[in-house]
Amino acid sequence: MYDAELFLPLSREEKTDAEMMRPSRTYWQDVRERLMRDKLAVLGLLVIVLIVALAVFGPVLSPYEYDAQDFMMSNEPPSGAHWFGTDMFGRDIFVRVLYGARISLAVGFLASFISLFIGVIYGGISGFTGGKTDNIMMGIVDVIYSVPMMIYVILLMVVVGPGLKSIFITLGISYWAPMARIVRAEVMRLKNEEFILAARVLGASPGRILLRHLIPNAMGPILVTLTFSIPGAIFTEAFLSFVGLGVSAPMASWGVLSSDAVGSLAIYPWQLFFPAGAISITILAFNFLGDGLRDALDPRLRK
Amino acid sequence: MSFFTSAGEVKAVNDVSFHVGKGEVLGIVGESGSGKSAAVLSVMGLKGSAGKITGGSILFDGQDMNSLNMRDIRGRRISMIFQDPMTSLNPVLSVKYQLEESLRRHHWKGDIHARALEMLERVGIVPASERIMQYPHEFSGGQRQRIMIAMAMICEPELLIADEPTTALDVTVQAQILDLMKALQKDSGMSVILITHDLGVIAGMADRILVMYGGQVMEQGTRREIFYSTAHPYTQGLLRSVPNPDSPKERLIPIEGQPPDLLNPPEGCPYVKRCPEAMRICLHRKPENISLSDTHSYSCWLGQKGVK
Amino acid sequence: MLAGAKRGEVIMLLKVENLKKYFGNIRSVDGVSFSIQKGETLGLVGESGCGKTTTGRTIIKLYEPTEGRIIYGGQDITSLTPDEMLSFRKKIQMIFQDPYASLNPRMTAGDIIREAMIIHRIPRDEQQDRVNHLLRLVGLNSEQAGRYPHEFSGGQRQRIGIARALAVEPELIICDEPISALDVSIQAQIVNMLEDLQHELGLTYLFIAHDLSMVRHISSRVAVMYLGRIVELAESEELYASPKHPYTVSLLSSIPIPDPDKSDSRETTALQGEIPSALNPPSGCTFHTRCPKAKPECSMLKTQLADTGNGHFCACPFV
Amino acid sequence: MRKFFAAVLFVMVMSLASYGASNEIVFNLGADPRTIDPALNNAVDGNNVISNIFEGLVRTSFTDAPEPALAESWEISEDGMTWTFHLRDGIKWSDGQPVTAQQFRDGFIRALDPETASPYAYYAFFIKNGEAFYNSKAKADDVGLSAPDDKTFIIELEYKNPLLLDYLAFSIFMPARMDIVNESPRAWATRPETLISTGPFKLESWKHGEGGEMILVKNPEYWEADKVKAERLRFVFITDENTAFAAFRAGRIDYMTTIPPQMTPMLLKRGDAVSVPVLGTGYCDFNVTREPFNDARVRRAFTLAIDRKVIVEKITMGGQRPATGFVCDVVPGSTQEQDFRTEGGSFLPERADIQEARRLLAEAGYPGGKGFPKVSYKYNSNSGNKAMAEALQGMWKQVLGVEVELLNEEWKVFIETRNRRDYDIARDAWVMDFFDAGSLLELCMTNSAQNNTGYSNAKYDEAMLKASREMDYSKRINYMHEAEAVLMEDLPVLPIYFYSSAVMQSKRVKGIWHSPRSFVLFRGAEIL
Amino acid sequence: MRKYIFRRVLASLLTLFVVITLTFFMMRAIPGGPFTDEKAIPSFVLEKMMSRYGLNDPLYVQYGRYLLNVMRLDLGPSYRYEGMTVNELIAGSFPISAVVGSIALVLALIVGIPAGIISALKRGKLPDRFAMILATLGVTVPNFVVAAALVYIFAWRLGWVTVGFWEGISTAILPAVTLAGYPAAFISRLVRSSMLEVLQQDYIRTAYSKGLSGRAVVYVHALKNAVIPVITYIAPLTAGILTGSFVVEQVYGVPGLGTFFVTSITNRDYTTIMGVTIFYSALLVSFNLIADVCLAFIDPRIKLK
Repeated sequence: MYDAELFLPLSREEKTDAEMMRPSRTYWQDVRERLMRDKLAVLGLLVIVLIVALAVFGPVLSPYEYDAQDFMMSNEPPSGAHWFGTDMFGRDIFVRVLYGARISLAVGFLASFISLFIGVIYGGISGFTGGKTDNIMMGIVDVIYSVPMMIYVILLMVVVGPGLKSIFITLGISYWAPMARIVRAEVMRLKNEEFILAARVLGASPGRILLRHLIPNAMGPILVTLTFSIPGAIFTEAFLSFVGLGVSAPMASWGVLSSDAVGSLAIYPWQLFFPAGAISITILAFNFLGDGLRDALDPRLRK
Repeated sequence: MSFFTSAGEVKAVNDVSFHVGKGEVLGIVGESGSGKSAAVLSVMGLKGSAGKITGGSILFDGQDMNSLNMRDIRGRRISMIFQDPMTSLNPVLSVKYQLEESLRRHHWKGDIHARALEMLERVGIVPASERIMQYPHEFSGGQRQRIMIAMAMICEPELLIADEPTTALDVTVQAQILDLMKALQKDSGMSVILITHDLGVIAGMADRILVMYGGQVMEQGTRREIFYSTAHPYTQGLLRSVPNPDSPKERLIPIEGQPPDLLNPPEGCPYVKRCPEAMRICLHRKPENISLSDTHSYSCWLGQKGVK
Repeated sequence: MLAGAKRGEVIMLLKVENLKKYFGNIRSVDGVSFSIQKGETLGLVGESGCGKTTTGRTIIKLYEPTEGRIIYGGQDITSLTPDEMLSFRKKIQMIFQDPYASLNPRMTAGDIIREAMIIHRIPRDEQQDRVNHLLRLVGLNSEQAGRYPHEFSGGQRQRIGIARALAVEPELIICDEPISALDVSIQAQIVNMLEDLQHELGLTYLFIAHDLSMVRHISSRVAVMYLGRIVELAESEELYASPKHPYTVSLLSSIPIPDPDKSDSRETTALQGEIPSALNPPSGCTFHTRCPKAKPECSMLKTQLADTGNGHFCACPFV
Repeated sequence: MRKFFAAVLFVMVMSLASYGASNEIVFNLGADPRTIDPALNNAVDGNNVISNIFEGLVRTSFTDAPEPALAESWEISEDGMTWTFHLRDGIKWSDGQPVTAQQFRDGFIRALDPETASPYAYYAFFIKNGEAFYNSKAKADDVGLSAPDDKTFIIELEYKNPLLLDYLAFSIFMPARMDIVNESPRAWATRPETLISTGPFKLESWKHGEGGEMILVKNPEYWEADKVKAERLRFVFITDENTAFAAFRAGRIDYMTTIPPQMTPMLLKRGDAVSVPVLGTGYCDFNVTREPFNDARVRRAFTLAIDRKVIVEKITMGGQRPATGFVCDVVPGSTQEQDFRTEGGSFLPERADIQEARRLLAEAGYPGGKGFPKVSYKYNSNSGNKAMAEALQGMWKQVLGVEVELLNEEWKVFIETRNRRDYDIARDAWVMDFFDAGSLLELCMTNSAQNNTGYSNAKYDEAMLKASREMDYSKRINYMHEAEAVLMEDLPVLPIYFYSSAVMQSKRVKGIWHSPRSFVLFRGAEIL
Repeated sequence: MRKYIFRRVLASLLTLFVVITLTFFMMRAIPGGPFTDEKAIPSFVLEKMMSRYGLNDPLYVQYGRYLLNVMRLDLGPSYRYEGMTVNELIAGSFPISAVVGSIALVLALIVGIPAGIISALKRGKLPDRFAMILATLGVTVPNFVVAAALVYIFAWRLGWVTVGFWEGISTAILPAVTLAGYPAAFISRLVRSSMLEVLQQDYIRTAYSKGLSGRAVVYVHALKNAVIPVITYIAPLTAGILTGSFVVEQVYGVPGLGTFFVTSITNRDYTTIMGVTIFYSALLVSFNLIADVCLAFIDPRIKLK
């Protein structure tokens, strides 16, 4: 059975070729592949895309206007003509929910944006600088937690007046505080890692270290906090609209639609069910996507 | 036995057979990823949720371990010491709790506290009655490893598995720990499996040595056989890659290349891509085991070269 | 090579004088002085907690020194501002111990190497070529630039770390235990590479390690540290052949020998106990608590590194 | 820390013990009253309590006319400027002390005393030197009040007041126990120990805030105690309508007006709730001081564009009536036969007059709403107000083609905004203290502090002035009809609906009397 | 330790001072006053009412006076409730909010911790998904909807509970359940992620190697380590829950402190606004401090300095 051929020495090429067998994927390919493997995350993503698409294009397809009143048709249950039924003004709830999506999604995205930009950078600077600066910056966060929101909301309403702008400012004042805390803790944990030291040795500026090294590695907790802050913002918008800071009626966000319908829960439950359901589904979708993304973004999870 | 991870199936250990005699010290040498830890963890039934044994059997004291309740064996008849003493002790539980926990779990007959103190003293943590109340962070790395040893031996096990017990320690402390282990092993007559990548450590400690690579046993034999009549190219490479104490400035001879990716194991010999004497056959066919003596054997096609 | 350096002329690249670094009450580095010549490798050994890593990090100004001077190429860099330091960052670089922790897991190998070039404003069009060049220099191929750290083995990661350090064309590299986390078969590869790079690029190394046999192999001179101080410093052959300080003697005798016969026959003088806390160091000679040759007066002795001839310095007066 | 846990434990034990009494009538008062000090209160909820624990010289009868209470009888001087009241025999405070005429004088003086700062002090300005004393221009002794003996109380007038007896039933005209009041001028009315009263019930306990409650028990010293059947009243503070409704269904509330608006039509239809008319009008203010509502045609166009019938049926839903004029239909007219509204006739249609509204807007220069400036409707944040705003906005858009922006503000901000006239159209409403059209119509007088619109019409002011000086009842009313006609021509206000309350009452109680002035009297109540 | 607490308390006082100052001046900047009402009070009456509370003095005088009173722990009289002091209002309502809040917190912990543990142990499997979806539902539905739905179901339909009346524990359950939703979700997430990290630690393997059962390993070795990050994050949460929620208290008729956070502002009850804000803020910083001290007890590695 002896075959001399088999016992010939291997050439260098044959060895290195063998080494290249492992397929090389980039980080983002890897992230995408892992995200796609997470069924719930994919579902979440699809739902978000669908809701965004509905918010953008849906109203055009509907025969009803969001503010067209028809008192002959008030409080109709869901039917072929009105999929989600009508409210006390006889307005089509389906098209109102679609319009509401625009506001609620805008608020949700905005809250994320604020959390991400102000919260992450603030927390990052606080944690990275440490010492006195950190104490003072965290003291400010404590103050923000403590000062009653309602006071500056009323103040804002007087100074700035109603509209999305005011919602943005209100959220901007307070919505980044939890994120700042979380990021600070993460940065404190990460800042003595060797790869941070390496960047410092190279002469990287603190800003660069923060943006390129610390924050990307704190993405896990950041994403979790983010997905938790979105519902808070959507509910807060309902409160702000009630106080008079939000978009003015008859335009209504999901939060406003829900709070308006709470009173008629017992007799016209669909008026509450659809907008509240829309909130739940969207936030669930964000959570699924956030969870999936968090796992997918971390190459170290692959063992 | 194989492990499952998110990136696919990793063949950690492949057809590994070995035995440990009573009172014997078996050294397992290999690099990271060679499957040496996986092999012994499977003996302990501690593969974590990701691993599962896909074949083979483990006999302990003549009994198939699958038929035994592993939880009663663990910590009682077989116990283990891990690589990193800094992380292997629970930081929020006192040393006393962690020592006595094993005794309580295995229904130690006698004074539990006295036994814990006795063991602590035997590993050289004094004054034991004071220090037993302390928490792991109040001890240095070497002391923690001593506590680990005390914990492992507290129920008088028949087999001690030490997984890189001194890798994380300084040479001076390493020497102390190795001395301690030697002494304890002589006193109790237990068997020891010592896993390490440090040839120096194994040269001083082991009776027999198992050289592993890529999840497979490359060579096994007595200490002298491995060091003085080295058969396998991998073992030879390992021995050559450390500086020669006699001519320390001489250029080192490393093993080129990288360890095999266990996600994508080679069909043939796992060492083929780094072996200076690799042949075509090594790529596709697993070498057979060749016995050189009762105790010495190795797996390499070189031994079959020219054999018809 | 430094401009104007003549063959055989000794150029002091780095001089450290009475360097101290305290963290609160912890005297991590407590008066260390040494110098490194252009092109040589100075080994720095000692047990963990002896202050060798802190020394390295203080020299490269990751920590502000508490006291003492760091003179690089004739210029005092002890109290430079971060901006002034930037040009020295190009000259002094560092390789880290843990190849897993020292690379940002979310950056590609290429990005990691390129970062230094961005910081030091190397024109964009040159960057890719240099990244490829550096990858080849450390034995990787340029196709691997797009891969992420977790896709490399430990040894390959350490090569990326070295390439990163080389990216700014430094003169001095502080190697902080660069091989201790690597497998035996890989250690030799890295050490060989470091040696090759030293010859090719005229590098100078401060090689911090606790693996004494590797230090012996790579270093021209070796300093032994104990509790924040250097206790012995000598040419490496001299130090290994005739260690003077009792600590060095014990340290060397603790090295396990990969040879059963020698190992069995060796008389070991294992040190008792462990390195004391730098928070509360012993009085006098800080080693007296573990010294096999300790005398009563050692606890009151103020030890000083003294030349015993041949450039062999030792801090123990009883040798 | 230990104290805190003790307090927690105490709360848990106490609250377990408190439930179980069914000999009490439970009334949902809504909000926790700010005060029940008769001299200080100016709110409906406070008045609800005061009306049940205090009684003055006269009281409100179950026909809303004043009837003798602590005063048995009274006589009026020839010139009509001096009233002499004779107190009943044996009347006592709830602590058993006798009620004296001097205490009435003390009470009236206290209400007028600038130190007391009573918000309703001006109701007592008909008393001689009352206003002067209030403005520190006269001493207390100068005020036309005297008590020659314990049983006789004399009031001298500054000017005649056709509604004098109605006024005297009002809360600021209660006797005062200065021995108690002087000890804690602000707090005496907050604690059962010091809140000594003269009415059918007395305060037993008061827990503040949302979910709190007030317990009133029968006052055995009350002069008509034998006619009071209810032993115990429990006034609870539940503001959430759904919660209140759930509690009612569970049999925990006997009487309440907090009904979820959406459910009201069904409950009214089934007879589970009844609608009680309330002395009030819901309307909008036009800011007549600026474009475009300085043009009466625009205001009329906006007014006619509203379908009031749809609004009361679909938006307010509590049995309200479409406002066909400004004064609501509960206010009496000049004769017994007809109420003020019927007598005055309809100024506005119940349904929208679309043609006319469009015509007027076109006439004003905005045909089909084209070129109409950007205007807004302001309202204070509240779900009912919001629904109303949306309905109005929809109607204006549909009928006139005008886009009105809706803006809501927090209550006190809104009040200030409206007072400053920083609005185009604003929500407004008024509930009258007395059965007198004047108390509503006077709001639109040029000098009224409540004139939110900036409206000023000399003809209107003159008619109202005449009415206020006229002692002859029917003439007075006719002046007011005159004034209302002027107002409905100019329309600085846009009347929408006349108020009412939907009320739910459990079957186990009867005899609770609900006044259109928005308070509930329990002195005739009983548990079946 | 004592020195540490002293220093922290000092820092907390500074925070409180900033909170007081900010709230004081913002509150005075919003339109409307405590006596603003639809029925305009004649200006001379208003003057009198204001001067009785010293509200006519220059703002800085009022501010100074308020600070002095606060230092004496006197939060002043309520402007909304005649004759009541803010101290009395808080003393009367906080214990009730605290009872409801404590039940909610206990609920959140007994739901959140096991859910977090199970989902960490079964990571990526069905129980994990299930627990996490359930936990997420806790944050997806707004409080006011949950409250309304619970009232509808349990009070209207089933008639199992009474709402609108505070009768102790039995009436505290629904409000507590409503309040517990968010923290339960939050805690289960935290526990899950810290548990996942702890389970990978070497000492867990050590514990298994002793022959301990999975239960003993998880509950003794892992949980104690896993709750450490949880404690840090639930400290501020606890302050929030114990001081009650406006929506929940209104819907269920709980006479708690939460109501005052909103009503005091809408009433422009200046002293009560300040009082509840200071109280909450003090509670917040105290809980942060307590959490840090607790951590030092649980984790011997933490030194307070």
